[in-house]
Amino acid sequence: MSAINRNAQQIAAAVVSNKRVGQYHQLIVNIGDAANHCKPGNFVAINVGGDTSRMVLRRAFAISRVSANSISGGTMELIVAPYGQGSSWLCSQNEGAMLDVVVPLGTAFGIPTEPVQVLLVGGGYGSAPLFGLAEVLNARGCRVDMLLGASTASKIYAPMEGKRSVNSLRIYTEDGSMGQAGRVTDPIKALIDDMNIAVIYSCGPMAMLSAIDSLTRGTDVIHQCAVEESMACGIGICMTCVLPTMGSDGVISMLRSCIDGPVMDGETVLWDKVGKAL
Amino acid sequence: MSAINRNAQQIAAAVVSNKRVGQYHQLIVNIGDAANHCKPGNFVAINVGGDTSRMVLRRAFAISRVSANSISGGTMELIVAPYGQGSSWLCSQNEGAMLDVVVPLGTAFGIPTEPVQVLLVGGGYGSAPLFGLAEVLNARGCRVDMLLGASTASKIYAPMEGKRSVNSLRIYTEDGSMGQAGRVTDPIKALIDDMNIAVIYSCGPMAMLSAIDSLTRGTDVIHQCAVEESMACGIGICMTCVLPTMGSDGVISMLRSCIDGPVMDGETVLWDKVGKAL
Amino acid sequence: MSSVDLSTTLGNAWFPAPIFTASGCASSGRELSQFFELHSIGGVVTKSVMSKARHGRPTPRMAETPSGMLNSIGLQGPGIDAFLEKDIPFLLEKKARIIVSIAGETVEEYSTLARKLRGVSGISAIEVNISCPNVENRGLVFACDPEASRRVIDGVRRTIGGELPIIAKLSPDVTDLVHIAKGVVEAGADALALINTVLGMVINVETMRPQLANKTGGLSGPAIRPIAVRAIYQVHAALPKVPILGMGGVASGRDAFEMIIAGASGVSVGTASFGNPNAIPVIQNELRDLLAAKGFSSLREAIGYAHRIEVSDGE
Amino acid sequence: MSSVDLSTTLGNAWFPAPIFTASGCASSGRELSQFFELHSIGGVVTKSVMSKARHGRPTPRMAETPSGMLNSIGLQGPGIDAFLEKDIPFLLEKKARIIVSIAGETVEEYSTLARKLRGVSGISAIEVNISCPNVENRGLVFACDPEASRRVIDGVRRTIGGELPIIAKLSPDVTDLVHIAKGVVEAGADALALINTVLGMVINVETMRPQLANKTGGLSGPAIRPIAVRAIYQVHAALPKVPILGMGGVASGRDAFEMIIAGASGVSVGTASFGNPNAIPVIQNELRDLLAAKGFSSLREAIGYAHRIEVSDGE
Ligand SMILES: Cc1cc2nc3c(=O)[nH]c(=O)nc-3n(C[C@H](O)[C@H](O)[C@H](O)COP(=O)(O)OP(=O)(O)OC[C@H]3O[C@@H](n4cnc5c(N)ncnc54)[C@H](O)[C@@H]3O)c2cc1C
Ligand SMILES: Cc1cc2nc3c(=O)[nH]c(=O)nc-3n(C[C@H](O)[C@H](O)[C@H](O)COP(=O)(O)OP(=O)(O)OC[C@H]3O[C@@H](n4cnc5c(N)ncnc54)[C@H](O)[C@@H]3O)c2cc1C
Ligand SMILES: Cc1cc2nc3c(=O)[nH]c(=O)nc-3n(C[C@H](O)[C@H](O)[C@H](O)COP(=O)(O)O)c2cc1C
Ligand SMILES: Cc1cc2nc3c(=O)[nH]c(=O)nc-3n(C[C@H](O)[C@H](O)[C@H](O)COP(=O)(O)O)c2cc1C
Ligand code: FES
Ligand code: FES
Repeated sequence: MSAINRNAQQIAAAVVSNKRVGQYHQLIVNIGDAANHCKPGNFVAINVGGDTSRMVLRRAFAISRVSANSISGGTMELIVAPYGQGSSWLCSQNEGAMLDVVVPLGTAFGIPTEPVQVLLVGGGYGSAPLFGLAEVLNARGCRVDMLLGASTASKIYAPMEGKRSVNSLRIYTEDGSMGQAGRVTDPIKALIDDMNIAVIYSCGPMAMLSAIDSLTRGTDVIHQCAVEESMACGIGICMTCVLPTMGSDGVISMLRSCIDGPVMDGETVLWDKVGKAL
Repeated sequence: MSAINRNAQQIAAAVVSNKRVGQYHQLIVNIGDAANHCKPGNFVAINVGGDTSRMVLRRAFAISRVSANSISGGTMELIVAPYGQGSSWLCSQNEGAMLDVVVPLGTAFGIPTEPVQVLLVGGGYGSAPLFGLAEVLNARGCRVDMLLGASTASKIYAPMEGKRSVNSLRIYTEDGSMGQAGRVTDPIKALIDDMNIAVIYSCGPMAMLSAIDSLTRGTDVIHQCAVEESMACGIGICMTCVLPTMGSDGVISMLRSCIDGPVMDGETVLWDKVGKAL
Repeated sequence: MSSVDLSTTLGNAWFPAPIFTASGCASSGRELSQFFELHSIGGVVTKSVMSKARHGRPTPRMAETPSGMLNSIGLQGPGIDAFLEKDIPFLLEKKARIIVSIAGETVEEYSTLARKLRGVSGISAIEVNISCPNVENRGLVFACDPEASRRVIDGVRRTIGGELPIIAKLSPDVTDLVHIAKGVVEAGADALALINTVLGMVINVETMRPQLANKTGGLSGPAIRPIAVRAIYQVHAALPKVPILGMGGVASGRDAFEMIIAGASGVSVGTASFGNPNAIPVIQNELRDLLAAKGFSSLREAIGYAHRIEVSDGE
Repeated sequence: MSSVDLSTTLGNAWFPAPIFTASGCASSGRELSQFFELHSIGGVVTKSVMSKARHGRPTPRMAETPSGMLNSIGLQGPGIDAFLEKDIPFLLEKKARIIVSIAGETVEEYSTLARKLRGVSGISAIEVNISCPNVENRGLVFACDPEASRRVIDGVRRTIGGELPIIAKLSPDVTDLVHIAKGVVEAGADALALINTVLGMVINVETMRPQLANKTGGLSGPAIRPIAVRAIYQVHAALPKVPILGMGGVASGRDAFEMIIAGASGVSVGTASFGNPNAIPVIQNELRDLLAAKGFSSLREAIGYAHRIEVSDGE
């Protein structure tokens, strides 16, 4: 029995709602029973552009949250930034539109078996999967603190209901238009030193993940990060999405971030080798 | 001043309505003032597939009728068969959708200055431009008889209101599911012999036009036919849409059916050379 | 389900169905076996394997292009020994037919790989990917050099002996494809795989630098299908008895049918699987239906059917 | 409107703007002048003219493909005499800059055409379309044969004298484009036009025969843009001083910018005008805005900008 993407299915999924939230779109998509298999950290791959599209590749999106008990069947929530042609197309799909979705894909955040203290760090739409994760951690009895950052206020995604599962939430914007002015990574060092943080969960731009790694490397803090590399297939067959990593055995390999990720142990990633020849 | 497509404009045009009629879709499109320049026989070229389409070429459609006095501005009517990917896309566009249209293009049917007797022959969606033409001829005092043919009933396009401008209308279907069983060209010989027909106007498949030509060639009957060749540009710049013709001076040339047509004098076309090397 | 005989042959290898994965577009097979049964399709063409393990090229390794994509993976892989140890047993367990793709940097490396494969049972054919830079000749791609292409195939043929069919995979980036095809067939190829990717480049307008770390990459997907169909048609016209494994932009049963009537005996699907993990079985079913609708009772009757004009020209 | 200097040069010909029609994609110019002022763009590259009038190939002459199209027109045209009599005066009246494209079946025919053009005033440059079958050498396309390419350009250079810039238009269907480019530059070409269409085929699955009457045709449109960008980048890297007129699938200001930073001094737009009669002025405006947004004060600064890594590699 193959262990890779064991629960992945390709399904025709209806858009339940599409709402603008700041610079993002919050999409609720009906994925039926597949919702039961989605774990925080998993992502979906969606066809974009319709039947006569010139875009031949799927786009990957982190699953923000799933809700299995909705009337119409299980739903998932995506937070999409209308960036290029594929994401813009997705953001233009209204209620009732049918999407071709492969779900769930990739690794999930590891959940501690003990009720430890954890820190969640999100950059831009990277906060999306953290709220679903916070719920799970909260249910495990963990203390959950969250830091969110972005260049400007409209790029902060922090829904009201999401805040219920976190013990504290601090927001940083580079232009100071919301929360504190500065970077989301600025306070981490002090937090590690002052508090008894066991795990940092992070999701956001690669530069942010790498910066967090440089703070946790060599410490006892585990860094679980959700990486984002260009992906052609999302299911492990194209080898475009690789990241240089070193296993605990010292062996260096180019791991596929779609099946050995997106959630990876930050310490295994050779951050300074990303985009360089090995 | 250039005479080619003198009135052609590229406009963003809203779909006013889209109705299924048999196997066709009747589309009403708002083209504003451009409607004033459209003559029976002219066609439009429409972008298909939207912003991220893999279809790089426009599709040509005969203008069925225009109405200049609608509330929302001038409109045109198209009769579209959902055949391949482009026409199917067009048939899926609903009220309010915006189309990128170049209009009007090509030659128009020549209208006799005298109130003569004329025969209109349409095959399949080829009947579309004939109803607008019939109105004009009728207004000139011509006696207008019409023959429409198709393989089967659902491919006959013959709207109620269109029939007002014709003195008689006979329908032929190959499977006999509507009107008489047989081909629309079957009765033409007898009609030419029995009646005093000055002009035959035709629009439909090339085989039909060619068959009519073989009946009118050498007679006094003028044959004005609207041809349909594969067109890449519709505006005269690509040379893909050519038809072999012989002018009255005996000179053979490959004429562009998009700007020297679609309406051509049937007698000038070298029907048996179509698709052959000259 | 219509009853069309879909079986086909490439050299003396028989396959119950004509749709294959494309080399480098199905990884080890494990990843797709989550979506469909590997034994239900023609076979799995494995990613090109080299003698040693390789990390491949740095990222970014891909760029999407209109109706296509560029890739530059640089033949990342575990090397032949690990491949034989891990991937072949898995595919055999899944009852997949296996075509092993090999790649080398020298004529000698190809022969070495062939030697390792000689004794392995359960392999249907070897695909020789000669679109690799020849380190012994200024990095000139083997497939772009008629003489080097011949020597690679000749070396593999001698090593492997007469049994296992050799499929030479050619690059379209040449002035005279038929010339190269004739050369490798003379050197011992039983079949041809047409086409590998077309050399291309995308420049990122944000960074104003080539998007791929390797600058250039291979163009694949529907954008190149007309080039692939032309290549298959031309080579089939010149070498009507040499079976062709066609590929390049196939994304539907219609596309596979187009290649088959152009002259392909089988069709590999690469990029389409990235857009749709179920592409291969879907394409195979659509092809079956299309063959039936066109009145063919077997795939074989359809191979090269678009050439029939020339044939009747002689009457 | 942003104030970027859009002027450019190809050899000693100066143009106020960098976007041109592509040969064969603007007919005589009359047809497009209904949509925009011909003098507002870089210039009109006329359809390739031969010495005699030609009917061209039978229809169908086109097929749409994913993000592209195939064409096979067969150089239908009025012949050089009628062209000079009718088309040139019209373009001059419209104050368009004119690049005359010529095509021949023999080396001699190209020289004959050049002789006819020598005395004509108001022409900015000659584009020599060498993607034509050489009747003296088994129909082998000139552009695929380094020696024949050189001889054509050499003949035109000798005939035309030293004044009028010669732009040699090359085919991408070759193993070694840089080699061909170097040859024609040595033979006297002042600039290169890259790329002509890529040889392709579409089979009509209804008729089960090639869709085009001529079977094969030239692939153009966005599908081939990555091939064109690669060609421009490669040739600019090898011959940085030779100006390039880039083309192949340009449909937006972004695409034109991509070619310019790859090394093109000007950009021709072909297929995009079929989909949008206003494509050329739209692209030119988008390019101007993009150059401004990127901080370039002139087009010239941007030419070849994507190569700057190599330059600083030496530091
Ligand atoms: C695991 C994962 C999770 C993601 N989660 C989200 C999310 O929750 N919300 C969201 O808005 N976006 C997310 N993205 C990015 C998203 O997949 C798209 O890449 C992005 O929306 C841009 O696509 P486009 O079609 O708009 O742009 P284009 O420029 O048209 O994209 C062209 C190609 O480049 C790739 N690409 C472009 N930008 C990126 C990028 N930043 N990262 C990776 N590939 C890129 C695309 O996938 C595509 O193949 C995620 C990406 C990955 C890999
Ligand atoms: C002057 C003119 C008037 C027309 N009027 C009408 C009309 O009133 N109603 C209508 O339904 N259709 C009309 N057509 C045909 C229409 O333009 C489309 O070609 C047809 O709808 C098929 O396009 P597609 O995208 O669905 O098919 P596809 O197969 O995707 O088309 C691919 C390409 O082939 C060309 N093509 C395919 N079939 C034809 C055809 N029969 N004739 C010419 N080109 C073809 C297309 O234009 C396109 O470039 C007309 C064509 C011309 C030239
Ligand atoms: C990501 C990727 C990796 C590839 N790797 C290989 C390879 O290792 N060996 C090989 O012979 N071809 C390789 N190819 C080429 C494909 O096998 C195929 O020839 C080409 O992609 C055209 O088919 P397609 O358009 O269906 O993808 C690769 C293609 C892609 C897109
Ligand atoms: C219909 C058509 C006709 C063409 N005719 C010529 C020609 O006569 N001479 C020539 O040098 N190139 C000709 N070309 C090639 C174009 O000039 C151009 O090199 C090619 O189409 C790539 O650019 P595009 O993708 O912008 O069309 C033709 C292209 C098309 C599509
Ligand atoms: S995206 Fe294809 S292997 Fe990861
Ligand atoms: S369609 Fe382009 S010239 Fe007629």
